[in-house]
Amino acid sequence: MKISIALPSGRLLKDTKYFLENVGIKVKEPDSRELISSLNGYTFYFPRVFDVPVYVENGVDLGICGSDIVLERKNEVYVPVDLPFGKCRMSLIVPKGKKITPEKMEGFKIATKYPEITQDFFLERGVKVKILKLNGAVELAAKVGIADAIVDIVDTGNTLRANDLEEVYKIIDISAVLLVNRITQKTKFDFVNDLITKIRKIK
Amino acid sequence: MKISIALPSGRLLKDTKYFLENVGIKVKEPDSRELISSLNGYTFYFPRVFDVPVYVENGVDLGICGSDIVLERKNEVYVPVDLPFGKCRMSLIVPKGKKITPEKMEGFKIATKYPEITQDFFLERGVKVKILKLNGAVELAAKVGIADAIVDIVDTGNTLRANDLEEVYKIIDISAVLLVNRITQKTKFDFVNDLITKIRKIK
Amino acid sequence: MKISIALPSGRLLKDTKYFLENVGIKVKEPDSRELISSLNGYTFYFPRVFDVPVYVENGVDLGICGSDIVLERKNEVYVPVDLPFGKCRMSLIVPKGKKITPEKMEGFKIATKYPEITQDFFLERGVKVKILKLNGAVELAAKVGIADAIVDIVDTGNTLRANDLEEVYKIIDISAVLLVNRITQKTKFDFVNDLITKIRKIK
Amino acid sequence: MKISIALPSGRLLKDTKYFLENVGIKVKEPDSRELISSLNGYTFYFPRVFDVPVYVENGVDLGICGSDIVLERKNEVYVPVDLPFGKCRMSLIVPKGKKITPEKMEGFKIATKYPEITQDFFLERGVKVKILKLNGAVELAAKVGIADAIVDIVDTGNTLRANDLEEVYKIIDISAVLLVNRITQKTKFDFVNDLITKIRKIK
Amino acid sequence: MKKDIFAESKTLSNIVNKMRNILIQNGYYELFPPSVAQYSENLKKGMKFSDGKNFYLLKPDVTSWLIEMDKVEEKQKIFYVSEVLNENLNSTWQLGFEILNGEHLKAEEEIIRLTIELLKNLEISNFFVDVSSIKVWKNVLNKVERYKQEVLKAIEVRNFGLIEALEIDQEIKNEIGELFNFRGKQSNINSLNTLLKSINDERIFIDLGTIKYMDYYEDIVFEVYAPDNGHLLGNGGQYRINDKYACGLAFNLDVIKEMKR
Amino acid sequence: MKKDIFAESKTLSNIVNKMRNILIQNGYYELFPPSVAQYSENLKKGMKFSDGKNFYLLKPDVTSWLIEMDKVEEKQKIFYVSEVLNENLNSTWQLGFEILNGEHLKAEEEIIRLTIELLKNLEISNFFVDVSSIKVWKNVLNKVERYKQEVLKAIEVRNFGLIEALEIDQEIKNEIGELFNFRGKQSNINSLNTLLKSINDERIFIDLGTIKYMDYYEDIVFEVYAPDNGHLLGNGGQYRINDKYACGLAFNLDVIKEMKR
Amino acid sequence: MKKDIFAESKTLSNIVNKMRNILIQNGYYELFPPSVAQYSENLKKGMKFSDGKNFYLLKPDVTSWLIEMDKVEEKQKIFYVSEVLNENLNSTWQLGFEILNGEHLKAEEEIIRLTIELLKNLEISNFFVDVSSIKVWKNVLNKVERYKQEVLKAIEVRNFGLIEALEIDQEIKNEIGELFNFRGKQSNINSLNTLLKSINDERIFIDLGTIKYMDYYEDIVFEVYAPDNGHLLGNGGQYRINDKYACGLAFNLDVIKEMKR
Amino acid sequence: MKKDIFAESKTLSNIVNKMRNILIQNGYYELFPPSVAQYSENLKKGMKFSDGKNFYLLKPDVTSWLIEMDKVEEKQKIFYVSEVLNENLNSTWQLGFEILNGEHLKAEEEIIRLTIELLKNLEISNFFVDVSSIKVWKNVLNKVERYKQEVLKAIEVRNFGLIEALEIDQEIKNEIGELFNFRGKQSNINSLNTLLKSINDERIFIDLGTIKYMDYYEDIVFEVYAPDNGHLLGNGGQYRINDKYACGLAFNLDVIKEMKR
Repeated sequence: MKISIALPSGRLLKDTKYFLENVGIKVKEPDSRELISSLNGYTFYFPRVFDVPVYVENGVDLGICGSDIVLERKNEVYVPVDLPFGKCRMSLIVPKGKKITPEKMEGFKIATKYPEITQDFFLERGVKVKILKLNGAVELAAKVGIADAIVDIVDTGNTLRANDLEEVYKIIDISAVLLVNRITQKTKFDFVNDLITKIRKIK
Repeated sequence: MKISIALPSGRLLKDTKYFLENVGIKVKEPDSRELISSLNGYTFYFPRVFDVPVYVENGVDLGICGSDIVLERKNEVYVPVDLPFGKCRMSLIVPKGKKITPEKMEGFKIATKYPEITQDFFLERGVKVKILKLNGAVELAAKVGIADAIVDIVDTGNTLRANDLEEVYKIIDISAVLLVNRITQKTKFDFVNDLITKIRKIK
Repeated sequence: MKISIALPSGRLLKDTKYFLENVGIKVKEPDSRELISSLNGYTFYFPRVFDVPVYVENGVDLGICGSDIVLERKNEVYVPVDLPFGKCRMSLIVPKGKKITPEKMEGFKIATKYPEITQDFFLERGVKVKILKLNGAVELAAKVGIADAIVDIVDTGNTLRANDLEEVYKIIDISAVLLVNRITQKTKFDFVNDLITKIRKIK
Repeated sequence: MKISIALPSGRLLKDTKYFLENVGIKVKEPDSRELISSLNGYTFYFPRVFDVPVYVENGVDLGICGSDIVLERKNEVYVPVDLPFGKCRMSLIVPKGKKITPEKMEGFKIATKYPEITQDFFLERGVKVKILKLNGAVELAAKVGIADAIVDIVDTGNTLRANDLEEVYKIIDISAVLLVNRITQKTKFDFVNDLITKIRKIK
Repeated sequence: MKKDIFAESKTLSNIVNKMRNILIQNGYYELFPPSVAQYSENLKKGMKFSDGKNFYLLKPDVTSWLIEMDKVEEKQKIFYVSEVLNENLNSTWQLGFEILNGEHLKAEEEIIRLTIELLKNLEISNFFVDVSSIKVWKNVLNKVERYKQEVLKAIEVRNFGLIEALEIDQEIKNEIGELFNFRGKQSNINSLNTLLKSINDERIFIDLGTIKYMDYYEDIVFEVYAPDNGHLLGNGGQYRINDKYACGLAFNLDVIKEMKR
Repeated sequence: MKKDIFAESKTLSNIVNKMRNILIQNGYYELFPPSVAQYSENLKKGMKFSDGKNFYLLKPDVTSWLIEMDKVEEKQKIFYVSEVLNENLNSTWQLGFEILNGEHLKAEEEIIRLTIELLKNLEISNFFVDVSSIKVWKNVLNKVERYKQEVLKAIEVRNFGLIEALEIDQEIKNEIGELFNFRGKQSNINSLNTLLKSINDERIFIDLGTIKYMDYYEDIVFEVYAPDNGHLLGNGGQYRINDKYACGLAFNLDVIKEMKR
Repeated sequence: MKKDIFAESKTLSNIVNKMRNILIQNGYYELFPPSVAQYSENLKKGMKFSDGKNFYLLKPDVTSWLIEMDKVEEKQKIFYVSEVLNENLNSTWQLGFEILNGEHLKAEEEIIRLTIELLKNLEISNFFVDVSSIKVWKNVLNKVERYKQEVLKAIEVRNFGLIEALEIDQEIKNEIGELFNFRGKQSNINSLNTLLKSINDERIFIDLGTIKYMDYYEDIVFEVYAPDNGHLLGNGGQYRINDKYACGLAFNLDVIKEMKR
Repeated sequence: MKKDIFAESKTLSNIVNKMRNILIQNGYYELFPPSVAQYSENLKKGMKFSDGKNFYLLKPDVTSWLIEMDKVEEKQKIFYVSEVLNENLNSTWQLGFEILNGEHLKAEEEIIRLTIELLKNLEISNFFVDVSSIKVWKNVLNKVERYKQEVLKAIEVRNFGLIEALEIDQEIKNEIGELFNFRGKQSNINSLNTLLKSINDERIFIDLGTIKYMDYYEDIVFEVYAPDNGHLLGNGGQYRINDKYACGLAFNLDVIKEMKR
């Protein structure tokens, strides 16, 4: 039985590799500019972390990425288990000294990598905001002043401090998660269930 | 008079710096993890290249990025002049040996960082495709087989060859461009016009 | 205090006059081709019976007509009391020997003076029929065969028998009714209430 | 070959009978309360004049009624020839002394038996009016004052004078017309064409 | 669709302007309701539409929209000039004014006084204001839960015969009969009596049975009408918004325009 | 919008034609669902629209529409070929077949047998059918009424951790855990065992935890899938229509077309 | 909205099935037109709707949609069973069949022969087919460009008096008069004569003046009707798609169903 | 959808009220544009919708709607406060004022003077007004009819390179280049010079190349902007309505509100 896994390039990769080894899957990093590698019957893909759920929805057996991405992209995949790393939170953030509740943000420009989550957050409160969809470095938008507030991941809080920003509201807690393709769950039922059991034991 | 400029982090940055020096603007790279720097009355921002037009639309005076991004994001900015670097093309690409005209791609999955351009391209031809919006490493999607074709930037063609892909159709030529904020064009009219004149001379 | 009353020309007029005299309102029929007359401070109008509710809604104080017309035209008027004449029923009618439940009439053509009531009747049953709006002599439509069924008033049943028709379903009972303009009810409150009390005693 | 004809009860019947005799069709009036009669292979139906086009659309071979009714009801029938009687006009009418152009009637209440024609007339002029659909005696509505103006047939003008009304605008000329069922025109082609030829000669 | 919209507009502008001045002088500020609201069963009137994903209402009744918005904290005195569409694209224009988070009876009194002042300012004096109490009706309806729809129908057409035909206590029938037939200056409902006394204008009546039942009203409701016009000049009443006491009235500007013609 | 629609259509026509022949041979007749249905919350999928007066759905899921129609008396064996739209105007084509007023387990058996025959006829053999029981899940959900939404969410993403975090009896958690993890040929659910035995095809499995929960299904549900395609070939189950026992399955024609490419 | 849709469906299914078998035997394959098309003035019928951004038509006339699609290369013989909506949400079902990129007169002949065969197969024999030529009308219309609308109106209601009242050459009036009045087996239009001769069925007539003018038809058009039903059984004609010669006919299934009742 | 709409409304009410007073003092009266207009290609912005029968626009741009109405006879000075929707249901509020059937240059002067007065009254002084002439652009475009779309595109993004790449006379290229690059107090366009001289405010500039091309404008157009806000405060220009000379300007109330925050 062959298993394909989409791994998160970037911040989460190191923890992911370490964790997978603990459950018996040795990850091989690809050569130079390759984005694919194989070892022991496993094929590893290294897409952008934001794209991991797309790979799993469209046929890759397993994937690992942050729960923020799963919430944002809303792909049809199973998310059977949280992983014990990648813990952080998604928050609404403003420049220091400009604290204001979300309810009062009518008409504000909000910069974020997470337009769906941000939209839902403000829609629930009946507050119309203008969302600026950015691809990264969101803290810069608040600092430069092209946005009145940002919605982004907060880990240690160092980035916030370095950019003179402060949290207004924690939207949700975030963690790395395991993704499983819906058909894989059926066709490789025992393997998937064993893996989840192992993961749950480690946690 | 203060001038703010959004510069493209990544691939284009080196050429951009070199080019701006030629027109008299010396760029200072920011310290360590900062995304802002200042020199000689210029403030430089270093957002993701995909976000440059957003910065310029929302108040930053000038920006530099690829014309692919301008086409994709459709922001309200002036694009007064192409720059003599960052030349490449956007193409429709398939796995080697699977050449097929776009008209026959009804029902295909197309992976791309450029969903708007891709959508428009196929809409014009009346062909319904399913677009997978990816954030990067698009060639991987074609190689893995989660997409039937991709729409992406082609520069030297090395990436294509390395991934056993081939171009089917050139959608448009791409180049780095200068962006100008609409209000800046009015309030800093002479500066902007001088700059454009200088640029046009170099070309 | 002046009172205007819209009386039903046609079938109901004789009973209406007799009845109003009993409650103390002597009706004067208009001269030759006039449609208006006056007596003892009352002004009488003689529109088509189908138009009585329109007159009362738009400013005439009182009106008398059949409840079928009130149901069909849905005007905003008060209908405070049924009158003890003009009793009959509205029914769904088919040519003799072609009895069939309304539920099986999908696709049928139904001729009627009452398209609204007919529409509502069949909509409630989820049955799509084609309604032919006629202005009168509806039994002819069934006899000629341009309609599969008709919805009409049945009084003695003589017309049905004479035309070889039979009732399939009684839709509703009908009676003459008193109509009161909404503003009249306020501005001539005592007069209206006295009149209704008198009418209710006779019944 | 049998021919069925829907004749207009009321005002037009006498002229219609006289005219049909001239083209060789002797009309027999029905017994007492019947609405059907037969003579020489012709079957005559006597519906309300407003319903004649409905009968012809739904299968009766021929019909005669005023062109006002054809315009109002918009049935799918052939109207091959005007008849040399029933001449009158449809007009917009107001109480004497209140002449005003249709363009200034924004917000007016217009009473009429012809809501479709009235609607179209005012829509073309971009004037929003409230239409009161009446079944007859429309001049009464203007006289009573429940409507600001009326749209109705004007023949000699006697009714207008008797009710202190005056024409503001002639909407269209009216005449009796012959109606032919669309399928009859095919299946009884020679008979229909002969009849029309005869009629056109008399005119 | 070419037409002369200017004569009509000038009349309307003139009316609205006079009313607006009075309202601003009285401490009301203007609210601009949006054209489009997410559909909800609580919203009255409006034209339905959809963008494929959601259902919306165009230009619903403003009070019902305010109640749906639901975030009143402090006292607000607002007014609005707004088109109201119905499902056939017919439109009317209304000018409404509302006190949100007001005081019992004080709010009603202010709304009625202002109504009188606004009409006076438009030189309309031949009008009446009827006041009624929804609550007394609700109390009766609660006693005949089973026949609620029938009783509401009977109220709508003012037909006491429909009520007599129901299998309910004669006592309740009598009670309903009295509500139907009460019109005067003094009732057995204290709040209404107090209201009439404090306003003290001969054009105000208590009329328990001729008032339209709108489900967002809680207790006191009123209708403004003129004997020489078949339609209401305006109507309003007291309701709850975010559980705060509120009261307002909306004028039908088309009817007022017609009266000034 | 110019394009070559003929090549695509020929493929689809060919697939549908083969399936239709089999269905007609088996006594099924074709139903032609209308494009537009009055809106109801019970209808699944479809694109919303309005004519100003009413809300409608374009091309909703056919089974939910059948249930809404609700007038089955005699046994009916029907099939349909219909476009299904979603709210973004994306469309898929489905071929569904249903037994209305059928018999317990007989209906399910016939639907699955026919599924196998239809795919065989299309020369698709590399597929599986998973069967499950909604009823066992409903029984569990009834025990945790308070956390129903949370449990449903957990089922949807197959995340047992979400269930462990809930304050419910460990016994119930265990029960849910077993449901999640059961996949095989023989369960403790008699009806499923009987079904597998009577059909006796190695490609059928009992899989209690990987089946989508659709609220109109009553008990037995099934999903058809192929290992070399990430999307379902079809799915279906048993439901009630007008309180009569019914069962059906709908193929996703786009996925089948893709497999034949 | 509960109703018994099954009896109706069975009748329709039976009719469609018989027709489909014949069509497939004759080399036609089935096309499944989408429910929703981007709005275009060239599309006939259909119900208008919008998602806020674009205008669309639901279920427009299929032939007009095919012409809009415009990408025929090779010869195609297709048929479709499709609902057609009008702007009041009234629907009819039509079964159409078309030869795309066919040959002059061969296509027409095949379409009419197939029409006769399809109706025979449904045991409908009491019908007629009228053929006419749009081209001869177009030629006349070109001579009276100024009065085109009036002449079209006169044709629509078959009123020659309207034409006589126009200020045009008496010669042209005579020409129009002849067109109006021609019905028979042999005309001075060669193509029609040839067509009748080659099909040789007594139920076909040349009738130049009673055929509806549809603007996408180019030359030969036909209407199928029965003396005992006031509505057309079907109609069709020859048109151009992507500049290729095409011809087709659509049956009105509701009328056929009524005839079988 | 619960939210605090009152704080926002008070700000807006305050701004509108101040502006309205000035406008009424200057002889302008208020127009209340309807929410719904029959669709026309001439109408700008607005959200598309349909009731099945017709296409409509919700809240289109008011000036384009006025032009479509087209029945101006006498001189009218009007203003309006209106929501403008776009196709994504995003809304902005605008306050516009227009002189219809005015005089050449007098109308423009009055509009600009009033613009300055209105902003002053709102205590906004850090703004500029750019004026330009559409006519000079139209003259150029007429000379390059073949490349009109390309030149318009080049103007839109202010890219002279696109123009240089076209196969047109060098002279015309030069002319366009000059238009692009002209900004100052004195041009070779007399009407603009006159306008600047008569208003005599240092915040007005002639800027031929940075003004948005809107197709209903005829000659002089203007844009109001502030250096510390990236969006226009307002824009306007001169157009024809019913062939009468008209001129107006619309403020973007959302931007003004933002500046007052």
